[in-house]
Amino acid sequence: MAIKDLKIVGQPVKLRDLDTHVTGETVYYEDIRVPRMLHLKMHRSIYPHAKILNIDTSEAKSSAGVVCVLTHEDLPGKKKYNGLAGVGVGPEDESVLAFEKVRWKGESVVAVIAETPKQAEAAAAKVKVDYEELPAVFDIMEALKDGAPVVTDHWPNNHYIFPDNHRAAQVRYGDVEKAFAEADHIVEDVYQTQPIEQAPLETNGCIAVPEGGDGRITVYSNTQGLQFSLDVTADILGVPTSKLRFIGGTVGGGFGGKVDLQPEPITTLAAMRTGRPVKFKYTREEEMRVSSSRSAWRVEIKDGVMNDGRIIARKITTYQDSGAYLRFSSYGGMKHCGHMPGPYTIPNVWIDSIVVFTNRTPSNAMRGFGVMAGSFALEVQMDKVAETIGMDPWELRLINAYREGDMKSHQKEVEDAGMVETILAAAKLAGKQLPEEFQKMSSLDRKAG
Amino acid sequence: MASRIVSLKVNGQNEEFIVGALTSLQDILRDTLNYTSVKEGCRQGGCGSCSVIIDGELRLSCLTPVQEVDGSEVTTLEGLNQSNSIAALQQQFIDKYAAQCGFCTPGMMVAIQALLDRNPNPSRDEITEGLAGNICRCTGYLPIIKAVEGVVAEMSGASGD
Amino acid sequence: MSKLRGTGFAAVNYPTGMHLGGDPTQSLVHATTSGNFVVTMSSVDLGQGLKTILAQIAAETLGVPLDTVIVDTGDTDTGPHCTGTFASRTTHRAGNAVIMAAAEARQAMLEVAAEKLEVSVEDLETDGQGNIHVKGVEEKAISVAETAGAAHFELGKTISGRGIFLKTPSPMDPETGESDPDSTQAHACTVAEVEVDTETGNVEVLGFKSAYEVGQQVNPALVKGQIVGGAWMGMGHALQETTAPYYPAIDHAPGDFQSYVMPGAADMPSVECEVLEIASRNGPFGAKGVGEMVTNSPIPAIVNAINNALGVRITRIPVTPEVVLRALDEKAANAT
Amino acid sequence: MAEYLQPGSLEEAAGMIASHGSSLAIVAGGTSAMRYSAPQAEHVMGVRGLGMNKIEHFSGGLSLGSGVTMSQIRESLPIPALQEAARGVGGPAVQNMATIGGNIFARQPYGDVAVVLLALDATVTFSTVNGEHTKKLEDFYASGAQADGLLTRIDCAAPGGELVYLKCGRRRFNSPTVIAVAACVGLDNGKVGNACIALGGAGKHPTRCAAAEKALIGEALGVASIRAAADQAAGACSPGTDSVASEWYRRRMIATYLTRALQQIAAG
Repeated sequence: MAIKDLKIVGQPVKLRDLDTHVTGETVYYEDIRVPRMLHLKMHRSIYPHAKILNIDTSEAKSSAGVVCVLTHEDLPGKKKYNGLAGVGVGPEDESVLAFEKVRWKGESVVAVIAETPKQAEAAAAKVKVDYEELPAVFDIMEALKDGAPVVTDHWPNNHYIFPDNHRAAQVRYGDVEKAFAEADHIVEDVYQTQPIEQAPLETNGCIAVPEGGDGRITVYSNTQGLQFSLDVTADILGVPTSKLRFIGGTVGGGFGGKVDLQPEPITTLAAMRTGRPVKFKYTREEEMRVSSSRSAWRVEIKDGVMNDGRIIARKITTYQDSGAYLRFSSYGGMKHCGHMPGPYTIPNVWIDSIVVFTNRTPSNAMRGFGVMAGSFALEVQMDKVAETIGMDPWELRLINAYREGDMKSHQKEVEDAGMVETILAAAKLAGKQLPEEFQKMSSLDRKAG
Repeated sequence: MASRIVSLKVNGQNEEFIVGALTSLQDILRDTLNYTSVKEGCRQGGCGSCSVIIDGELRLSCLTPVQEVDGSEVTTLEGLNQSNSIAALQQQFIDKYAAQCGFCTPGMMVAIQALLDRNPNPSRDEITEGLAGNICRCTGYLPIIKAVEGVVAEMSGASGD
Repeated sequence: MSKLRGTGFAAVNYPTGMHLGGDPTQSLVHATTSGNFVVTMSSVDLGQGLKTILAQIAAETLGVPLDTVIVDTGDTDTGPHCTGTFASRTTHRAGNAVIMAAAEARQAMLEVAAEKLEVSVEDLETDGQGNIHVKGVEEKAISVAETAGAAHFELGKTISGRGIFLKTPSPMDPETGESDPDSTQAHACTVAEVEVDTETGNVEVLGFKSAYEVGQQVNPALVKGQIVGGAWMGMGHALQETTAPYYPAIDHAPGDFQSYVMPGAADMPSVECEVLEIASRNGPFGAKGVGEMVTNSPIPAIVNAINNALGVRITRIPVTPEVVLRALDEKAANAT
Repeated sequence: MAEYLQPGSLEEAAGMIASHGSSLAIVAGGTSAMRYSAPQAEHVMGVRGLGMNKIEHFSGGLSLGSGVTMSQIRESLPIPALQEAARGVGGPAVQNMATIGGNIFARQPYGDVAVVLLALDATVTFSTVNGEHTKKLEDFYASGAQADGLLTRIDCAAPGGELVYLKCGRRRFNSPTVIAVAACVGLDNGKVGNACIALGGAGKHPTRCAAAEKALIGEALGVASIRAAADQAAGACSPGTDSVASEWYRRRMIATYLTRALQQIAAG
């Protein structure tokens, strides 16, 4: 169907939930009313790296209102997360409740379920865990050095192992070293981002409700992926997927912060054990310190550039700070590889995208996963290239911007190109005067302009 | 533990509870009275999603001990929904796409109503200062500001845009 | 007090869909007895407006009024599979699934109407107002409601359709990285103007001027919503936001909205934008994903503007006032 | 689970404080206590009903009940510096709740209003089972900000000179405080006769900066004396590091903002 024939698509029709948003009648997961609901609070690790010597829950168990206390010993099935099982990524390096060791400050150790949130919180504070503190590592470059504290035995060198035993997700296209030798200029720099919180206004949470009879559990969740959360929860708890039903779909913001699958498995288990509805909602403090952040990235870029502005080689080494566990960092690392070297056609590209483990809160997806830090690094680098060779930064980008049919470094032809037009439109909006030949440039024709 | 009876008029309705321990007004409104427009974004006083009007004044229900508002009139968005004054603001929010996920919206509506009650003709600075206690992670605030400006323009007889 | 102004810009592209594919979404569409259509999904609306644009896509494909389309999503017992709302994928994946399901339902609807009107399906068209008529002969018509009623109560036929979209998985070659990772690419170019207080290091963003190329917009108002919200979030990322203020140290991690600093309503500058539409080959009606890209271009644009204002090269975010002052100190030290 | 106590009189409140000691948390506006002290306490005493929200004016000076809110300060006090400080505390809802008494006890970097009160050389009055006692706010902070009884009122004279308050934040409204500066300077024949410099975010509590004051008194308020005062303040302060700013940045901002405040006074 041609775009000009559209009647409803393309129209600024009203946002469907707005009528109830403005009256406060939109129903989010925690607005459902369930009788006899219990509340779960987590006892968390106070050290970034420590051996667990003993867990004593006796005082918590006898605390007022407590119905159930869960440790790693109570976990059925495999105990471990494998969020990317569906796409065949990653071994299971993270337990739902820690045992043997804690590897980041805030890691879940003991779940306490009580009649009221306050009772659960008070009892969780009474759990006693004896630790032997271990040396921790927070700096990605330190973590990769010989002799650095090992975060988890799954990754003896503190980095993820990609297929074929590779240290990095990688791109090898052309010959960067040869091109560097031919380049008029070499432009290098290192770019760094820090962990960032998704901060949806509604924190992560769920309510698991036993439906009686056949043992089904309905989980009201604010996950960003309902079946995804159902499958992972069933996998972890070793229950048939037919026993679970997930309800959600109307969520108070996500931004990548609700793909952790942290609340659902333990809450579902608590509901199975107690036979009663259980709610687990992250406090704002947990949302900020415990839920996955956007990871920190270190991006090293080396460009070989000609006097006429053509970038003929780009070598990128990226380190992604995954924190203590993998979660989806390998996916983000690969996506980073697929994104670099940005919207530019460069004939020689070399990329290593490395996932590093540290004793930090595990990181995960956020709006622009794997791409945001790359775009930041590339575009600040492009200004440095322009400055180095004495060229207008707009012209530099337009010269190098990919055109339809160009070959990308991951060996896929460019489709639906629009970078040139977008740059020209922004330049016009900002009043930037470009020479006529640049104004005539087009994504459809490299020779135009 | 000593307990006492607390009486409130919530959205025009007389309510009585027996409370002993420290209890926030938020817990009473959400969990006891089922006024679910009172959102729980942080319970720290930092997001504004639990804003209510107490005796004509904008306050945060999460940081208000219910014992301290004995005898007060409390209005949540459910209460404002019954008034005509909120309708224009609600229509402006719809027209300007001033909500996305909607989780901050009830608190925003209450805070804006309190602002307009105090100052029916706020400047842009007064609007943004009036919104300073309410966090929105989705919209970038501009549509919300436009919605408030739209209401102000309507009330002063000018066009909405 | 010394304030310096600078301008910077950045050009970015952004992939649509989960990296390397393999992320299906399904949709079921059926007519009710009175001619409404229910689109059943298990996709999640995070506030970006998924329910709205799926209704638009369904109505467009079916050729029926928007308000007769009901989107029922969010229950795994009833809604078929959706991988989830992330990776700028739902408009593309769910949108395509809805087109497929709605097209099948439309065909079933036209078959019933053809039987009732005693014409062939090929001769029929919808008017988008709730009627089906013979092409060029508007009087020879039957309403969608009547058609649905007849299907249920006279003919015993269903008016329904099934849809799925899957970009088949494309594994990445471990050596070369060769792969087909994305469905399409959207584009953005943002120009930011800043003012920097060289005594305090404080950066004020004075304005954004941006162009976005997003394929066919399904709902321009919602695209604009993403653009403005994304610009605000990008500004926060560029200047303030982090859970590790002293990275790589883990100390002083914020635990509330006072210590996790984000820009307020008063800090948000104007956002001027132009939206270009270069249709994608495989998106629903040519749409591309837009929700994530909008955060990305403002960040380097702001950093480039700061560097432009100060004549320094800051290469990290967030560019807090302290980062600015330390860069200025270093510049002064190098100058002597 | 904290027991909630509501005394009917100042005497009753003083008695509750005496009998419960450190197991008691006091809630006035709630904005600070409901987050930090009350949830952990065995007993919580609400003092909103005690009517300590009166503002009295006398011969240029002020007597403020400890329950006076930020909004009351913004709306009804004639001292712009105090209004500005109150305006910087939270958003509108917080300003309707937060009290001046709470501000005095707030953990740094909160407590902006107290910085202005310190520059006004205010006194604080406590009610105890043994009667009332009053001390200078400066001495209260110098001795570790320990409450002795119930803080009932804050008194201050009219500013003894030009009073300027400046806050360094991270966003325009409702910003966490990096540092705050209040300077009250009286000029006498072109020279500084009296100077009261108070800093927020410069230590554990709001602090008077005697070193900066000394650098000004007797000097013309000009480039040299302002620089000397700023250097003294930056050297004498002991700011902390938190999520909002580092010790390094705070120290630098103390010099920058004190310079700006004093320049503003010098410019008249």
